[in-house]
Amino acid sequence: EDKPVVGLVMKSLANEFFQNMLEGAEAHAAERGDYELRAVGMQNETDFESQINAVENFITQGVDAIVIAPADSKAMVRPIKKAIAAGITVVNFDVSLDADAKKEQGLELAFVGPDNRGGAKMAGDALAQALGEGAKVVIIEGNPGADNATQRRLGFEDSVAEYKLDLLDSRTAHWETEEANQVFSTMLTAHPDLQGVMAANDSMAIGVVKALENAGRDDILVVGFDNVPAVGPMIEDGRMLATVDQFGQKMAADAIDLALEVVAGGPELEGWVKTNIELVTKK
Amino acid sequence: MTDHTTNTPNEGISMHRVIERIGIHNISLLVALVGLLVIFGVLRGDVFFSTRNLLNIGMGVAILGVLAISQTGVIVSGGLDISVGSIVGLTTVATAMTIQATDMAGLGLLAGIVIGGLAGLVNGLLITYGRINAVIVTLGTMAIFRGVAFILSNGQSISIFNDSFRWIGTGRILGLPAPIWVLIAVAIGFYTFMHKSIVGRNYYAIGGNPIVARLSGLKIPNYRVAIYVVSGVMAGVGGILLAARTGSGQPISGSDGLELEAITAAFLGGCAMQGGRGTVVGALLGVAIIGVLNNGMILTAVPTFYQMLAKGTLLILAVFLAEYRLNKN
Amino acid sequence: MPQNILTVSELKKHFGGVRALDGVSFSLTRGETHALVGENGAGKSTLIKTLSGAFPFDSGDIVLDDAPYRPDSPHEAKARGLQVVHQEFNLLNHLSVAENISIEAMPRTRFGILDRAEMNRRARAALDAIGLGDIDVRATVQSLGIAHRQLVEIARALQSDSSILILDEPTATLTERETKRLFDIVADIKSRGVTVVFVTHHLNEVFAICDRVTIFRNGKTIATEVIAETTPAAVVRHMVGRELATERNTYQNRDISGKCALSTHNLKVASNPHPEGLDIAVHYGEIVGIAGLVGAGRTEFLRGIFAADPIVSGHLARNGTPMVFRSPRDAISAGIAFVTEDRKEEGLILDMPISANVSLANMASVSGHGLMRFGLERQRAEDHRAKLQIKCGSVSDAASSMSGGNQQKVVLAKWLARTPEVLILDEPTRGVDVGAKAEIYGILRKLAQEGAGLLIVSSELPELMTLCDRILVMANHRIVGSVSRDDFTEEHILKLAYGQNGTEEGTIA
Amino acid sequence: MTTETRMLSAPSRRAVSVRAIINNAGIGLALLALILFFSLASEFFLTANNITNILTQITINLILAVGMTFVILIGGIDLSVGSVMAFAAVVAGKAITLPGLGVVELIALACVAGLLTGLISGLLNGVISAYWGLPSFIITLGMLNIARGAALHVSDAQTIYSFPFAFEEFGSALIYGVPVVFLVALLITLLAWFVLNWTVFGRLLYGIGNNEEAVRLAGHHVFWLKVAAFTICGFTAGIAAIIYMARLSISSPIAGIGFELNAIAAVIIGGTSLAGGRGSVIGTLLGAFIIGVLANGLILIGLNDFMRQMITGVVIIVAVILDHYRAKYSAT
Ligand SMILES: Nc1ncnc2c1ncn2[C@@H]1O[C@H](COP(=O)(O)OP(=O)(O)OP(=O)(O)O)[C@@H](O)[C@H]1O
Ligand SMILES: Nc1ncnc2c1ncn2[C@@H]1O[C@H](COP(=O)(O)OP(=O)(O)OP(=O)(O)O)[C@@H](O)[C@H]1O
Ligand SMILES: O[C@@H]1[C@H](O)[C@H](O)CO[C@H]1O
Ligand SMILES: [Mg+2]
Ligand SMILES: [Mg+2]
Repeated sequence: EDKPVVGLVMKSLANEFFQNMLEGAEAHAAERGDYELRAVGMQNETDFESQINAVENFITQGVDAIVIAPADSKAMVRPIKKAIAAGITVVNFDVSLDADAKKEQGLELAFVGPDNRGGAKMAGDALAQALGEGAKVVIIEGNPGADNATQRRLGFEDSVAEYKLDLLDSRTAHWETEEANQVFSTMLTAHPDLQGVMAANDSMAIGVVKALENAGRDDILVVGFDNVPAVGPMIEDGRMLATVDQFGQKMAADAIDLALEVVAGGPELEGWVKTNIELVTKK
Repeated sequence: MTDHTTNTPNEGISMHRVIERIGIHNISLLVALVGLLVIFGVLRGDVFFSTRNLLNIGMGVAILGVLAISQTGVIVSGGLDISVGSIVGLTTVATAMTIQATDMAGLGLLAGIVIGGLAGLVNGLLITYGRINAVIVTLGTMAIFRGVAFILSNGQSISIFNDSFRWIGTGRILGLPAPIWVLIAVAIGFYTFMHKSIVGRNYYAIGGNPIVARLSGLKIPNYRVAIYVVSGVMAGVGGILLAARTGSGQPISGSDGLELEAITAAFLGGCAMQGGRGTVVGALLGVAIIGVLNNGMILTAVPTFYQMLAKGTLLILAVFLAEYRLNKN
Repeated sequence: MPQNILTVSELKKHFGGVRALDGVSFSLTRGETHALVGENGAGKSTLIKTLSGAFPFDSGDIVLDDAPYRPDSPHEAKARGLQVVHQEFNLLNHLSVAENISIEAMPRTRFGILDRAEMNRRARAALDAIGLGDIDVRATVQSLGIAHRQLVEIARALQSDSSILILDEPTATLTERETKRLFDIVADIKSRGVTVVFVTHHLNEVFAICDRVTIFRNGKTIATEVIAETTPAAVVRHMVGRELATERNTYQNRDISGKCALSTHNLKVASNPHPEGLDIAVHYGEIVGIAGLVGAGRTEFLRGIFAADPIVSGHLARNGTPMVFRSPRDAISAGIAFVTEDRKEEGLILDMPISANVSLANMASVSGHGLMRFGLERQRAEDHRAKLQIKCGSVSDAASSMSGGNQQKVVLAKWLARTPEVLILDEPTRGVDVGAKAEIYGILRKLAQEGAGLLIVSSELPELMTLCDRILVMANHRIVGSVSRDDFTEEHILKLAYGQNGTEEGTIA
Repeated sequence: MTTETRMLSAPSRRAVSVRAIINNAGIGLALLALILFFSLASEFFLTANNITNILTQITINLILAVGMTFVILIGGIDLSVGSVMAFAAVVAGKAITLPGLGVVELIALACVAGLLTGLISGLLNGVISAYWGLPSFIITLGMLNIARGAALHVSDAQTIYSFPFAFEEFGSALIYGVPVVFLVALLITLLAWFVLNWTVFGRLLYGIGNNEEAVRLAGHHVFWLKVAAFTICGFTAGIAAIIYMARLSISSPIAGIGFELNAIAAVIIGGTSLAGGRGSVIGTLLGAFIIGVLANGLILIGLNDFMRQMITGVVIIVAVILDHYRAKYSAT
């Protein structure tokens, strides 16, 4: 009965990445059996308020730990600080809080998550190598205020620089499929000679692939990020070139494990607990 | 009847009527649309008028068009249906699951239409017999239908591998993509229904003044329920198109403000909030304006924020043209 | 042996605390024309609404064609052969005249599609039958004047075959000429065996066309009389429960040598087809009437003066000083008040309390520093309720809960509350009962006596002839004559209104 | 949508609005029932801490909804409030992070800048829709895009942060457990209630919603009255922006997406008619509470996200059905 309670705060459950993560977390809780999991998500990726509300509600419920993937790297600093002040162990995973904002609020908190910039560069490099130097590419970005979105854009830009690609356009679609579909459809019309697309996550990559199918184009290469189940077949049949697996289920499970260790009296986490990434291409 | 003085007002009235026949409002919308085409044509003449881009626009608005047209029917009757986006999501799931289970495209279509119709029936019954404001009911059912979709699909997207079904989303007839044909069919069907049929006329009566309509002996409850069922079925058609296009059923699809865009197109097209006014042609023009705007904006590659500024301004200008001229007359 | 087609016994219906019908009993024989009369709020319209299925009744019995009758909906009432023209307008303003006329049974083609040509043809025929040759059946109803709307409604009611036709104050918005035509129509359908129920406040109409009359008072039927065996005075006595003082309706000479309160010079409104506008002058203490046929342009002219609609050209002067009114607000601050023609569309805020309606044009008097003083507002409303004998449950009830005539009195109260220097009235006593009419006349006269200038448009010549010092006659947007009190005769005024140049035949309804 | 029953039941809206509270009894009952249910279902629900949470969480929606009530009462709608809030927040955010000014000046400047931004946006909505008689649905939808674009432009699509400490303190300050920001919202609500029920201005707004022509012919400046309603709504979006900043310590150009729908929902649940002319700000308060309590309570009892959405839908419909019966019985 006295099991510790872990509140897991995710982002948009419309994204398969988090759907998948949720399942993984539930399985993990069932498997370990020594803690109680309470998980919440958001309506959409820009709904910061509801994420803050979720944290506040967890404070009220007096959970032992909060494991959170912030929607905005700056906005979530204060509520997290409040949770820590309430004696709750907080683990920040997936999206790192903003370093400056943390410093300013006097908050020290470790980050559990992948090297987003490095990961994006892996995908970008794969694309560049397939297309060759000087190829025309575009980037579809995540939420401007989210640190991992920034890191992934930088990673793609690293590839652009290294392989002297021609970057035609770079726009946000706020991590969402439909928006990416619209944004990219028109990018395609504006730049019919486009050769490659770097999407900052798979949700948006799927939107891009659908747009390509509708336009009847199979000559444009797409890379994504996340390795959600839905892109598996796309990589197999060539509609996508590559994605980066960041092992979302494991990431969440690790973050929970780490949180529980601290709750059980272990040492505070520090710095960056890097999690695994891996380039996924056609086998 | 024969002398000069009596004919003057008469002539005034019939002149007025000639314009009215085409629809002053529609003429103005057409002007707005042509204006947009000219602007984008000049700015991006290279690609804007390419067949591919025009088809892109068409594909982009096919689903929206279906929804905007049926929304026009609902608004004319004095109601509003905010739940259509959710119904689209729900029907993509229902269709995908049916096809996954049976691999029969026809059953998938049936499932989409039946589920859409049932959802609409729920709306209609609650609004008519529960006597609740349509906005509230459909605001509520918007959440409910979305929830049902998630529960059915367990939050996952469901792939559709049936090729004949997917053809609905990607196939072409006479060079035009199938969804555009669907839109054309829906438009013609609704045009006949709203403007040529007796039942359609009665919707204008009910929306224009329900008290009068009742005193004239119309059975308003039946009409009300029916229009929401129609709206649900049309959302089902939208769902089928979406599922066929994306080759999957996704509980989340249709949640990105599709209903708002449909309502916007209807209002742009001349619907009045109070009901009793609005036309199918107007709705189509509204949809075209929105589609061209969205497409042209990205083509001209102005930064996102200027795009939004421009989109907002153009929307206002479009109604300004349409309504102000109307008021002046 | 006349056979009863409809028998109503002990019918009751209440709205909250108001007993609108408190034991109504009467019967209709087949083929008769039966008048219902009674003061404002006596319950006539309520009875008609229950008969037409618009709302249910509490208790009592109705027998229709020897079968019990308790309609759930207007649909059912129509199916049983009852057709009603209600007192308040019931047209769909955005639809065409033809569509309105055919709304109950639209003609269809073989394919079930609306047969527009046939619909227009039927509407044309229906309008021609009641003499409305000059209305375009494809025009929207909102482009019609109020009298035309009334006639369109009557045309609609005549569309379907019914055994009972109920007309609730159909003549309230009609001038003599249309009224006559309506009577011909009534005679015609009566000859076809249809029973006609006819509500009016004009007793002469009752005596002109009805066979019997049932008198209402306070929700009860007081008596049913055979017209041939009674007199107007007897009917009025039943209505008000006392003898009506007649001397109140006589004209009193006043001093009208006062200054010119309001004058127009070449004032032209948009609908005026002529190059030149209108010239009129109203002096302090004077009551000027404007007579004319429906569509003569009187309403538009008044609206132009008040800046309710923009004027095209011409001038307007108050106290001899030229003024430009950009909105009704300007007109009001210049001391003008305007009782509009259509109380439902322009006069009242139906959902708001009676007291709020009374103070609407005079918010300053019931507020201080922008704050409402509700006690004072109610007090003011009570004063007017007493003064105009407004019948209502409480002044905080919604305006929509009053009978038509009482609503009209509230509109009047709204403007009287400003004690205007110039009062413009468009059909001020439409739907007001005889007793109350006398009250209103008294009030208007008193106002003139106290020095105000009054400009009254009315389609009831007797009304103008009782009240006015001078009557201007309008036809086709021109003033075709000015008649002073000594020359007041209906013939004279009507002759002017119909015009001497013989062109008016098409202009008038 | 409601005109039909209007004629038959002839509602008598009382002027003095202590009655409004009674008129809202149906929604109030629904709210009470919810509270009762959640206190039984979750041990946390009635804790002081959670009550504080609920109050904080409804603050912004309540403020937006109060402004929205004005616009809906005159028969309009304002879809732009979410974007205008973001725009105002970004402008205020720029102001409050200006270098070289004292804390007090910064905060004052930010408030003025944010409120003015909201006010001007609302003014524009009002002037454009009232002057040319254009449907506010489209005009404010246009403003939704314009304000969002402006917010992205001004902020260069970046989140603005690093506000004075005192300002952030205000966002989380409590008085006896009641968030100060909620008190601000409550104050605004009371002010609005007062304005709508006790001033001539408020009376005329109701009048316009019912019969604009009658109000015009009675000599009132319908144009300015309508403009004022929209301006108030924009102004409250400005207030919401300041509160948003104080609460979140950031100004995000993508904040407030979809907030207009929540605000409209609160107003409608509170019994204000979309057709205009009928409703009350007390109803809006209750409507905002219903939405807030539901959102909070359903998380507390551990419902998953999709069930939560569904139940929210069901409760809203049921609350309004309840209200319908309340109105029916109190009328007879
Ligand atoms: N919907 C309603 N709600 C409340 N009271 C009503 C309603 N309709 C009518 N009444 C009341 O019922 C009584 C009868 O009204 P009714 O309209 O039948 O009078 P009437 O005889 O037709 O009068 P008028 O000659 O003025 O038209 C009035 O006191 C009126 O205030
Ligand atoms: N909105 C309108 N559009 C077109 N014609 C109109 C409109 N309003 C009125 N008319 C026409 O203008 C003429 C003048 O109407 P007006 O209402 O001023 O006449 P009136 O003398 O006041 O008669 P009454 O009020 O008794 O009908 C009529 O022929 C009428 O049908
Ligand atoms: O890392 C995650 C995923 O990449 C997801 O697709 C969007 O949100 C990010 O935070
Ligand atoms: Mg009556
Ligand atoms: Mg007139």
